[in-house]
Amino acid sequence: MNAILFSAIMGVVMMFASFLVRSSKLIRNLAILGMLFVLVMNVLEMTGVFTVSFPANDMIHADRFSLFFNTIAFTCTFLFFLLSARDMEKVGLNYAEYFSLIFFILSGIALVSSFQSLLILFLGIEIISIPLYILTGSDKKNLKSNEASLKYLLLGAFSTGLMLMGITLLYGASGTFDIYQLIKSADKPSALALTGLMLLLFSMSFKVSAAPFHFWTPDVYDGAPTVFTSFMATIVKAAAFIGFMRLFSGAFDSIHQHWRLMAAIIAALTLFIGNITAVFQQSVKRMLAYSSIAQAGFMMLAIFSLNATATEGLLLYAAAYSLATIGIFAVLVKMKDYTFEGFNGLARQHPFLAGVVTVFLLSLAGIPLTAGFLSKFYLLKATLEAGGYLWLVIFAVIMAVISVYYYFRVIQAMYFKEGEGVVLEAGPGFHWVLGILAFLILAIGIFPNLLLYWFYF
Amino acid sequence: MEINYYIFLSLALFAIGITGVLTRRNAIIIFMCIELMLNAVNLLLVAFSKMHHLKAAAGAVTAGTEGQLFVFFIMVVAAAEVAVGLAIIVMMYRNIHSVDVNFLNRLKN
Amino acid sequence: MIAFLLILVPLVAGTLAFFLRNGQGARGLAMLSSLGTLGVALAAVLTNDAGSLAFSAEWLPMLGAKFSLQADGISRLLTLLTAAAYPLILASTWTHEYKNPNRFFGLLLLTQAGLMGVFLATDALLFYFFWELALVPVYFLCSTWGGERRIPVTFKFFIYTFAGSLLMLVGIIYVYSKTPDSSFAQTSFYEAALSGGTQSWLFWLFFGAFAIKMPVFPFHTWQPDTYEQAPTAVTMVLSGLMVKMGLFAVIRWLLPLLPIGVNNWAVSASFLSVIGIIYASLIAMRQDDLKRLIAYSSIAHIGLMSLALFAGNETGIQGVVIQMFNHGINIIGLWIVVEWIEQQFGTRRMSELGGIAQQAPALAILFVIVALANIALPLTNGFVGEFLMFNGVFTSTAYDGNYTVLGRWHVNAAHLSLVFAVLAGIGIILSAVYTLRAIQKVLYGNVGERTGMVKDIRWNEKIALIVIVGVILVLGVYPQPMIEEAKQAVFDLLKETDISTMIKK
Amino acid sequence: MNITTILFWFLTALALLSALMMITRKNPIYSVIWLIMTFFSISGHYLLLNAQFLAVVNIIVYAGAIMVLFLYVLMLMDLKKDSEPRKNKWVKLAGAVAGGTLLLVLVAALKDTDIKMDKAQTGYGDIGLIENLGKALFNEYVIPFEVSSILFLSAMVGAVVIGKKD
Amino acid sequence: MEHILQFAWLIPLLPLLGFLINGLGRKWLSKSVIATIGSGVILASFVFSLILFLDVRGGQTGSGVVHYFDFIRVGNIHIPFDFQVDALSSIFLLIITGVGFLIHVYSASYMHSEPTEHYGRYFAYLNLFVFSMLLLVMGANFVVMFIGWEGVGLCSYLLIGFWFKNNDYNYAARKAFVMNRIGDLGFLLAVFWLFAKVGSVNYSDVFSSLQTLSGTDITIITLLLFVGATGKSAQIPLYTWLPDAMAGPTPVSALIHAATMVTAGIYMIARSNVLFTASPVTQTVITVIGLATALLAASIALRQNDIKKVLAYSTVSQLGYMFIALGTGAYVAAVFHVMTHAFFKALLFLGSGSVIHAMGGEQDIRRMGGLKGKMPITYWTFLIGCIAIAGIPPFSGFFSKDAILLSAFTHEGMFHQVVYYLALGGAMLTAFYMFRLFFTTFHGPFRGTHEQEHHLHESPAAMTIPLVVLAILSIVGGWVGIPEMMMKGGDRITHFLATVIPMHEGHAVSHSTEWMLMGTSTALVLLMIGLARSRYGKYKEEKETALGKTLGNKWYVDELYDKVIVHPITSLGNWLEEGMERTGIDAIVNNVGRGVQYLSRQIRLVQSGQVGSYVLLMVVSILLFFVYQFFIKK
Repeated sequence: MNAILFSAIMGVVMMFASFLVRSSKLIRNLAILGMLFVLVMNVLEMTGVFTVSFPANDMIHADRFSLFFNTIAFTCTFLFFLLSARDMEKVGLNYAEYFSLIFFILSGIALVSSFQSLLILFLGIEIISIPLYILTGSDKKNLKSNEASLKYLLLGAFSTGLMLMGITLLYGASGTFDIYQLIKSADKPSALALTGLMLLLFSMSFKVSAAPFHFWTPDVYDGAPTVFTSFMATIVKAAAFIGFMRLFSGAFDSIHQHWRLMAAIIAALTLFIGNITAVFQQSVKRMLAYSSIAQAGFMMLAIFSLNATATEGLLLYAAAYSLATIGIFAVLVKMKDYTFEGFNGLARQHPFLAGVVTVFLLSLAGIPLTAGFLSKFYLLKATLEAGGYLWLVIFAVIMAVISVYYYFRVIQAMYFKEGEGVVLEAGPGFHWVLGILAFLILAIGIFPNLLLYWFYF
Repeated sequence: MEINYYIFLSLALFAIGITGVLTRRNAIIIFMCIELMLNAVNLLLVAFSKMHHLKAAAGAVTAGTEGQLFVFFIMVVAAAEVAVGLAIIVMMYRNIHSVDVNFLNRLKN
Repeated sequence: MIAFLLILVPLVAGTLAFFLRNGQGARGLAMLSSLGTLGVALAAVLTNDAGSLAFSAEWLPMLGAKFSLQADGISRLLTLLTAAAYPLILASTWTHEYKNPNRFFGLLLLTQAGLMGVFLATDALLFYFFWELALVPVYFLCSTWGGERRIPVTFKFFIYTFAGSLLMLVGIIYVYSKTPDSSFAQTSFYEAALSGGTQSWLFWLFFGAFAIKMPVFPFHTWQPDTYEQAPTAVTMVLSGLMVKMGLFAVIRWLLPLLPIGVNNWAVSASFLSVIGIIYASLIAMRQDDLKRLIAYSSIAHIGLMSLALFAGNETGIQGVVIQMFNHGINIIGLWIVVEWIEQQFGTRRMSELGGIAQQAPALAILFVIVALANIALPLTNGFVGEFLMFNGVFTSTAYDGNYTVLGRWHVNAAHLSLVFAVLAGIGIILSAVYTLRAIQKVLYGNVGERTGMVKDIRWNEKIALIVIVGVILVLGVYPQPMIEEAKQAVFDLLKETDISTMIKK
Repeated sequence: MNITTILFWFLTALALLSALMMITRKNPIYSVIWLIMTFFSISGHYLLLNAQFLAVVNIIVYAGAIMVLFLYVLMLMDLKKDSEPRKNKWVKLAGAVAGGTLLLVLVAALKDTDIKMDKAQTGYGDIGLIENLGKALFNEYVIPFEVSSILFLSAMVGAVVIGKKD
Repeated sequence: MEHILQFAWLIPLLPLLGFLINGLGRKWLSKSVIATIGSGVILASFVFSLILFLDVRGGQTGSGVVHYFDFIRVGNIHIPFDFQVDALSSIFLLIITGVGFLIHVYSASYMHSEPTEHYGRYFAYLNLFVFSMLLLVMGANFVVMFIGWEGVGLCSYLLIGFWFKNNDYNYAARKAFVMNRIGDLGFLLAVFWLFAKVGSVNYSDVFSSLQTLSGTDITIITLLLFVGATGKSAQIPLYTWLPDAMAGPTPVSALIHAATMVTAGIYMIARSNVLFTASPVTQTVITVIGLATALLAASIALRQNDIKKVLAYSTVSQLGYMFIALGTGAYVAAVFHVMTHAFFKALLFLGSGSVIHAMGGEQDIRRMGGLKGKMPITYWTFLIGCIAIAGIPPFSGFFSKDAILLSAFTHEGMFHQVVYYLALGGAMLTAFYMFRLFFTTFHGPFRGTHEQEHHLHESPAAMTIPLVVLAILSIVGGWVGIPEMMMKGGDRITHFLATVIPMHEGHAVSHSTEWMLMGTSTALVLLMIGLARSRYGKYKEEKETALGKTLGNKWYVDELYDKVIVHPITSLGNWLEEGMERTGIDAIVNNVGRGVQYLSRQIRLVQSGQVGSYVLLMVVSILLFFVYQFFIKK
């Protein structure tokens, strides 16, 4: 519970900093240090050294799964700050507020990763969503940013409505909001509970941008300022998945045969739409938006299978996907031109950047030796273990092949095409952090134990 | 009252809200329709809360409270959401002088 | 430890090469490393110490995957081929200038490490890792240093093979889930409880990947383009070594893994192989571009090897094992010639060549010998392998059941072996047709505009070709040591594939 | 037919009617008024269910604060009556059909649940009183309550970010 | 006498050494050194062969099998690298090395105008050929024989295309190799069949396990072997390469395409006579094919004007005779004819080479004539050759041909009677076209250019000495096979070969009948010579008749093959690449990619940018899910 508390506190601190501190450098450093502090606090809780506990009345339960995910998410955010904090300054004038909002989001993420009551899930998701609406629209003069923000708001609120109806129906059926008591027997659930379950499935699918509830994703990711897209598409999406996983494995695992096919269809549809649509995109940013849908399709496989492998796989996937995507976005922010042509000749001008981006792309495409491969591997394995859905596995694999097409277009542009590859200036620190990201991806790809070890011990 | 009536009423309001979202183009109206959906949920929650209270064992005097408290939190969230939402709509209006969602079409494909 | 060194040396050297500023230094490092690897591979062939040929380390304990390597006879031959091919490739392209040579040689060495891993891994997951590791550097090599259409062509190649390997991954995971001890170890895989029906569909997941890699008709269409567009050094790696991955994978990961599946599909796979032989040979006959000609010729040869693999008897598989080695050596020889021709004349079109034999007799002689090995003339290494493979096909009992052709003719299994052998034999005849045609068009006839002023091959190409020709002749006259090397491994393999004695029906 | 039943049906009819009016009025101001009307009728239901606290909060927060905010924004923008251009009637029809069908399907799905004969306690039962809710809120539900403060803080910061002039 | 056999490997090894020395040192060695080495190794081989032959004749070599090393040993396949020197192979060894040596000597002079490098190459090839041929003959199993079998094919290819600047020659070389390969496939399949049924390909194992083989198996194996033989020995349908093979240097034609290589098929069948005897079907097939080839080739030879082409068709025809002999079970006669044919055909080719040499490369007999006076040695030796081939006693050809005809005659039944008469007719044709060639070339007026006339000269000694030696052999070579009827203790060759080819007591015809047959054939042959002299003694243009044209164009067989086989295959190749590969398989692969792109373009339109449509789509999806879950799913 350290995570919830301290990130909220950091949010408040940054809020005050917005009018107490003028120097943006100081704000940035404060935020980075604060992030580190929150991260450390979470690790301390995970290792059992220091915990601020408050009476949660079985509404919040910070178990290893959630703490471990928090660590991943906070580490990613920390790296994200190191890489992109400077670029946030260019979005608008409210530098400290952005950090403040991000800290609040992290607080929400910690809630979502550790809820036990649907009430907390709801609050957590709203705490994540509302600042995101703001961040999406933070480039106030930019019409695209405005538009994205409004679309996100309307669609997000709509899905909140669906989710609440679902929660209500479940409450009607069970009389409780505790996820472990929602479903009491493995028999066929009542129509009320089933409807509630489905509505929750749909609204959570919306949050993780799974098809056919994904429509907001490309527009919002495309319209939002790129730094925030990076954050949204990675850490937030991963958190939504963790909440999804927690909800469904906690509440609905016993009746999975009643909704498994729907999850499979959603997963397949997500994979299909994400991958296929990404093929034709001209802008790397929008391609990455679709790619994030495609990756969500893979993560849906974890929701579909709901077994031990799936849990590990989802954590691994969250880490792998977030690290790689943050890295790519960090470079993308520095680019002048967001189209594929903008990457032409990058390898000649900036071999290091091109190299690390290649690692990130290979990881996203799921090539062995990178974290992306093992995480995909885990999820495929989980799906096969779930049994009976071989077609889904094969379909996912075929879609993974298609994903190679658009990821490698970037590689082709960087390495094999002639061009300028204009990149705005970036300090050596930037390169170092990118290098660390790439190293992490490779390290996890070869020895996933490095990561999963912490999950078990 | 039989709980079914509340379920149907609330579903009807919910569906009306969805229909409103589908048929209107004014962002503010759409937003209002969403509020209607939330209210439908609230009503149902309260009804369920009272149902569970009735069903609960004699000693459980607080049975059903959680439902009503949930409604309270929904209202809290709705208020916050409306605040932010209207701010965004106003920002939008400042830029394009319209709240018609059909004009939101720069981002597509 | 030896087994591990085979991977480690190129891996380390390849990584180092990236950091070298000096191009010639990178080349030297590559040469040094590949000679070192060759030494290790020779040691592997010569040693009797079984312990040093195996290597095992913890890797992913919770998945049951180990970093385990094992060099059995077949692996040893293939690692030796890989190790021997590299110095030849490097020597023959010694004077070729590449831009960013450090990257070129680094990637080349990484590819070697991947290949070695594929041939050595006894853990399915590890095998898959290396399988892909070998592919990725090749993608960069071809796309960066290839010909005009390199980017789309290489991309197609990459996606095609990647699709195959991902399907194989599904198969691997599935088999893994059926292993008794949830392990990726080869031995556990062989013991996986798979019903006949399961094996039948699993077969295609695995064979699909391997067939694309080999490539077997009709999965071959990436290959001529890729060979044509890739830089010749990489083409050598691709055709000499990489296609062997597919064949080797069938030997280690298909035949013993899914014996019933193999039994069910042997006829279909053999048919594809045979069609491939004839088909590729006929197309090769009309090629004008030397690279494409050799590419199609390679498809035909691979078709024969895959045919013999599914014959499922000792002769056939021994033949394949030997032929894998020989084909690798021979085709590298052919590419050296092509590379020289392209460097000299700026064209690979046979119609623009001719009369080279007058100007470059040394090349002519060496080329002719290599080409003769390519058409399996006795006393060249090609003959031994093809002879055994044919024999294996001819005496095969792997073809089950009765078939009705066009609703009229009833063919039973016994006749199929004959049909296959005869059809494949026609392929041999055709191979003579197109190979000799190439020799004639390139070497003989009168000198043309382009071929008038030409010097003979240089020392580096000469050395490489002489070594190759030496191997061709020595192994052609006395192939027995090579057979002995693989004998035990083939024997063990056949024990695993013998479905009559199997419990896991 | 006791008074509770009569009130229930009246409030139900009123709520549905005003909701329908809300989504069909061209003039946004009317829509707001009808929505407030809906809220009032829902509050009436709350009272019927003896959820006094929520009934009051609903009036104060929703009908009062939130709807006033809406009204305020609408007036600020000075949207003309016909400022909303005519939407394609096929799209409208599709929307209505989709919404209607959804209702039909949900009702059909939920009409035969195992709790359909259960009753919601109307007219009595004291859990909806401020005292009881307050106790629960500040004991068991204090954590969500505090958490909602984070929500408000973030909404506040957000409103500042959006509203502040650059 | 194991110790002598142990050195049998020297016989092929010496030519191999010669090949290596000449091949590698061709740039540094002088022509005389090259020629000395090239011929010397063959001579040495000949000496060794002679020693072996004498040992074999003395019966000192036992089975004659000597083991060197295991070539291949896999599972149940065991192929030793063994040699077998017995009566049959020793005869062939003598022919190969003996005639080979003479031709080497002849070549040393004939090829002297070549540049040193090519001179060296020539001798290297020639030595390699001898090596391969020796391997073929000495192998103790079918695989070693096959090694030599393909090896000689290769050398033939290399030597036909020796003048590689000429693309026609190259084409001829390729044609020869490919046609041989077709036959080789049959051979190879026979080998596999043997492996499958017998489990071994050693001659001793195969022949001793005759009882275990079913009749069908034997027939199939022998037929497949015969297919191999038709390729190598230029029988229908694979004979067309041999006339084209005349593109090579004339000594090559003499050695490879007349004396040795083309007789490999006869050697092989004679070697496996046990098998062939056991299959009457195959024997009939062989007889028919042999007869057809003999007649067809002879008819074509009637109207050829290229001196070497005539000889080539004559070779094909004579090979046909040998196959008739094989088909009728007269293996000894076949081998005998191989020997005599080697002498006189080598002689004729070398003689023609001498003529061509003198004529400055001219090969068309219509431009020759009247060479009799200018080149006496060539003239006389050529005449001897012609008489020998025509079959006039006591020249060698007479005895061998007579043995063949006799064997056909001695068989009962209509079929063999027809064979006999047709073969006799063929012999008459042989006499006619050979003397047509002879008279046109050497008699009548000279019809060449002035320069040619000016340059006409007798060839140097290195060329004429082999001619003379061969001429002598052409006369006396047949005497080893003089029928017992004529000479007590005659027919020594049959007795000598008895260890390999069992003597069978066929229907011995009465001596009077045999005399009569000989007399008839001799008379008929003489008649034909007379006819030829009257027609061609003084040169005059041949009239263009339809038949003549057909014969001149070789019955249009090449064109037929082109239409029926070559053309369809190339068009099939074209279609496969254009129709199948490009627009079929590859198009499918590419279209999958394009399909994905197309799909991408279409699906992205769903992302219309309109919030309303997004919500609608979501609601409809939800609807569908509900409908499915509650109303469809059971």
